[in-house]
Amino acid sequence: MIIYEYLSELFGSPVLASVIQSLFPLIFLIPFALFAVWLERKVSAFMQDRIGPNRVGKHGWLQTVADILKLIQKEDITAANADKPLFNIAPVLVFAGSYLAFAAIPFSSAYIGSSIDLGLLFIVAASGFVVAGILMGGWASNNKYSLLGAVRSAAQVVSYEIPTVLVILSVVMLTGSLSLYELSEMQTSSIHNWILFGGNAPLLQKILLIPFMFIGFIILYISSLAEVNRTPFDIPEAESELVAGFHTEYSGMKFAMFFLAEYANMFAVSAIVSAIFLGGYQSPFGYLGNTLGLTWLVPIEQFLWFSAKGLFFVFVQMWLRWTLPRLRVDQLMALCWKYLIPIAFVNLLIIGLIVLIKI
Amino acid sequence: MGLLDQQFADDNIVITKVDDLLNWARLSSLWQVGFGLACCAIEMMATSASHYDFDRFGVIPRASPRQADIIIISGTVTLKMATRIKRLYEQMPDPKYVISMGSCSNCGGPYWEHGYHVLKGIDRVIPVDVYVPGCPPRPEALLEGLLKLQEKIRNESLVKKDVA
Amino acid sequence: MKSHEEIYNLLKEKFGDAIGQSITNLPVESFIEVSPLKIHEISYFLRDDNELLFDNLMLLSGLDDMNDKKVKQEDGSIADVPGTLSVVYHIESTSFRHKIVLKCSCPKDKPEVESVNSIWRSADWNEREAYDMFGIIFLNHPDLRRILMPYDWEHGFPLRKDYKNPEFYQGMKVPY
Amino acid sequence: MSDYSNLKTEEMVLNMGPQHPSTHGVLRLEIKLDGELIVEVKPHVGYLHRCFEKHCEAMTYPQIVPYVDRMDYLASMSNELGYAIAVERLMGIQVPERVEYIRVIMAELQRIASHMVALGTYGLDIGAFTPFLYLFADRERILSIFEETCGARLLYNYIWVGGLSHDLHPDFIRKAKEFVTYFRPKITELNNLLSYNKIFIERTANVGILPIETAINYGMTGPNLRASGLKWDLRRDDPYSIYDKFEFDIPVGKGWVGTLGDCWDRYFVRVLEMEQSLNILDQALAQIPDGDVTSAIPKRIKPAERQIYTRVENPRGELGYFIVSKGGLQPHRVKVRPPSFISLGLMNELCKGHLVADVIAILGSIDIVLGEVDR
Repeated sequence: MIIYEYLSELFGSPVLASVIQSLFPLIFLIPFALFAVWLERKVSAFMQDRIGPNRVGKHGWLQTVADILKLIQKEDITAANADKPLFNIAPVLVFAGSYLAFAAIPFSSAYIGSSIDLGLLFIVAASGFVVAGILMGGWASNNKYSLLGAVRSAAQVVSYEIPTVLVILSVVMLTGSLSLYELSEMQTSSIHNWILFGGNAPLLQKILLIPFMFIGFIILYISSLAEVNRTPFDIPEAESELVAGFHTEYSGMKFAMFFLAEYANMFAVSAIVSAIFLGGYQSPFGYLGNTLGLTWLVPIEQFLWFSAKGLFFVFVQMWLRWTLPRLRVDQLMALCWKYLIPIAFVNLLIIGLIVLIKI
Repeated sequence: MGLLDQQFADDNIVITKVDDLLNWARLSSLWQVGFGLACCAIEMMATSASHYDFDRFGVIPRASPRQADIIIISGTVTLKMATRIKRLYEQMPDPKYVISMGSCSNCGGPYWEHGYHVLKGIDRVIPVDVYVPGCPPRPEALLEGLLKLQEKIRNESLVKKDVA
Repeated sequence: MKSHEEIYNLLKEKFGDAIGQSITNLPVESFIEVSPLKIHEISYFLRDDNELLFDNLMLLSGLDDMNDKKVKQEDGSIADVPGTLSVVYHIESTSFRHKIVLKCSCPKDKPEVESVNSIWRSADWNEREAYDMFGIIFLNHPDLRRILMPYDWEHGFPLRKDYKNPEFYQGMKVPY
Repeated sequence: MSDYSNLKTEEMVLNMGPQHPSTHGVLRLEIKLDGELIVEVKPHVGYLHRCFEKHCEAMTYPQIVPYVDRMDYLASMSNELGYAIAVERLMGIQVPERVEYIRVIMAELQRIASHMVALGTYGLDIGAFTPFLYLFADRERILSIFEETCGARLLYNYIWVGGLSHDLHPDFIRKAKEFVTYFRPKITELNNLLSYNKIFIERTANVGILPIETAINYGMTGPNLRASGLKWDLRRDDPYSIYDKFEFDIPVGKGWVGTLGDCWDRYFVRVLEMEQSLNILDQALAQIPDGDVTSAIPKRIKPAERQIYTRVENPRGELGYFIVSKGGLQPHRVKVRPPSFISLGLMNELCKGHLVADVIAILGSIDIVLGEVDR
């Protein structure tokens, strides 16, 4: 927020300010994706009694840099029978989709790409973009594995959006706002104000709300795993069945785009989960900047808190990936339609009732 | 070979530096086609498993040849399989490398004489960068093969060499 | 549990001429010679007879007997008499624990044996392999194709003793 | 309600392999799909046909042993054991007791090692990466024990006709005992990590059910047959070597979490078999006598004209050798009964009506080694 105002004052044009501001997440995202890929390999290595990459840089921290540099050099293959325009658009679309979500994510009180009132709805809609990209890529590859992966992915993401939206709805009933910025601002000052613990509702209501908020949180986290195609829901790219799923035919930089988008997405959903339930960028303990009287420090602290929360959930995603087997496609659907959606519905009703009672 | 390889006529300091960087990227991130043929494949799996950990060198198995840089021919190549391997190799994007692992894929191994259905050496079908001897080679031998390949990549250049 | 002789007598009684000799002079393994065009009927009996219940075909193997002969004819020229190809069946009963070995031979120039695929399904691939390696035709087999060699292999049946390896296959040199 | 039955749909043919991450080698499966439902699975084999049987006809009896190794490369010791027993019976050779003990120890260690790969790759097929690496790390221990004695990690050429190539390494007994005590708790760890995992059970229970009649008719053997409920183990039912001296159980499938003979049963029978192998190892390592291991190796192996079929319990099932001798130094014909080859013939029967993902689960559960299927 502050950054936007500062920029528009500096350039004297809100358009230019918007453009520059929109590049900010990219500055965060690309190093993050590089770091996350490296982290994934290191985490998996330590979970599996291995060492992981350690030949390039200390502890192999340059590994992903080398990977990306190599992928840039690779030949860009487009299969002869592929639908070329679609094939080329798909990775861009997927990356754009996951980048779009970052527009509404509040990184700190000083910075949010676009503090629209419908932030949450916008993110849900933007994730639909990714599906379009995946479906396009899968179809255009003219490869059966890609097609199966894409169709699976579309079915999966569309289904799991329902419990996500239901949980979001229950939170919105409590807070009365769809804006992620407002949501975060509401959870200020201390840990008991997190929506996970009932937000800033009155005490009795809060105690009643906590168990249902936990249910909502778990449902949201499970569906967020499914939306980014991570284990145990990674069936669209299930390596042991579908080779590499929808990106089987992609090579070089286009594949790297999918790769980056996957990790960007991982962070996006983690950020949303933490923004909705865990106070977003708010610190659970108060700020060092406030105690020291350095107000400029607060937004930076907030940003660090936000990244830490996001990274924690990214780590949990990796942890799950290297521990659990994967579900089958019908079981995945059954889990969504038979368990998550009914539970989310009931949860929504109960939370609605509790909010309505106003004890 | 890559797009730029051997496209420059003369050598200079910029090119050499770029060379070094690109070669470093190539050799540190050799993704392998997750593909095993025979007995050697088990040793290849053992190499990627915890004890020997191929991942240290940045080698990870990719299921799709489109995303791989290196194919390890790990085992006996039969006539029926040879055409498929050739196709697999052609599906990989440049720059791509081949390690022939084990006697069988080097020269037919113990099947060289009476193997009516065994291809006597994968180099009759695709070009090979590094041969790793052994039946099957120990994981250490495969690692050594990989290091040799890295050495080879390190000496690649964007400069066109004079053949004269 | 029935012994080899008992089973042989039972079969001889039931099928008469279709059952050849019982070769027992070999010190290790005895076998019964049967007619290749009656093997289906015999197998059916072996599997479903209440006293035999041979439900498991352990192994079906092709065999080149290597008994080609050169016969001097009356006018002095030497003619080749083609030898036989055999199929050997190792059968056992999981309930009675008895085993039997059957062998049927067919001439190399008309190598036809009845398929037992409908009796023991494990014969399916074994018969395809015997066809692939020896060129033994299994009558009534639903899907008699090559199995190990490439489908377009045109250079004969490799396990026959007179097999000659081709120089090239699809442009690839075959010999070392 | 509208009727969709006359809606025109098209079957899709999905080609899996020969290069595919979970075909366990160079197997090609031609899968006819209706949506994601399987109509037919046609396995195409032969991509690793290395002409084993032709080589046998050109080699002398002792020369065949290394080729036998390379057939089922995950269970070389068991292969050698089977071959050695076949030729010994053909010749009528009695081997010293120490040799028998060492052979049993080697074969059981090999069985554990082989099952480790089978279980690990099965976890990999279902999507669990980590158990695979844990099991491979433990397998390294067995391999290093083998290596110390035989000099090779994978293909040993250790069990010869009439004896062994040489005696055990002095440290062997101690290390093998250490391994047995080390590995017992690891099985529990594996169970907690993978076997009883809810998702793993969901994926494998009630999938690929194999009724016992079908199993026998298709010639299934080994763990696959036992998982369907038949107590049939050649170590008991057609004893060879000195297995009648040891106390051990034969685990059979009970339909623990689903139907009898489903994928989970086949998986879990292997887990239980590892425990039983440890029991056998315990006893064998305690009782092993002293003696010479090379004394019974014949100078020249030249059996008279005769034929024999012998079979042993390989980790994957009944491994049979049918050897025909015409009295020469080389066998006239060696035909192998590879357990995986026979099991693979059942794929179509098992897969019909399941989903694509189940093909992988089923294929992994019958545990094939392509080197043995194609030979």
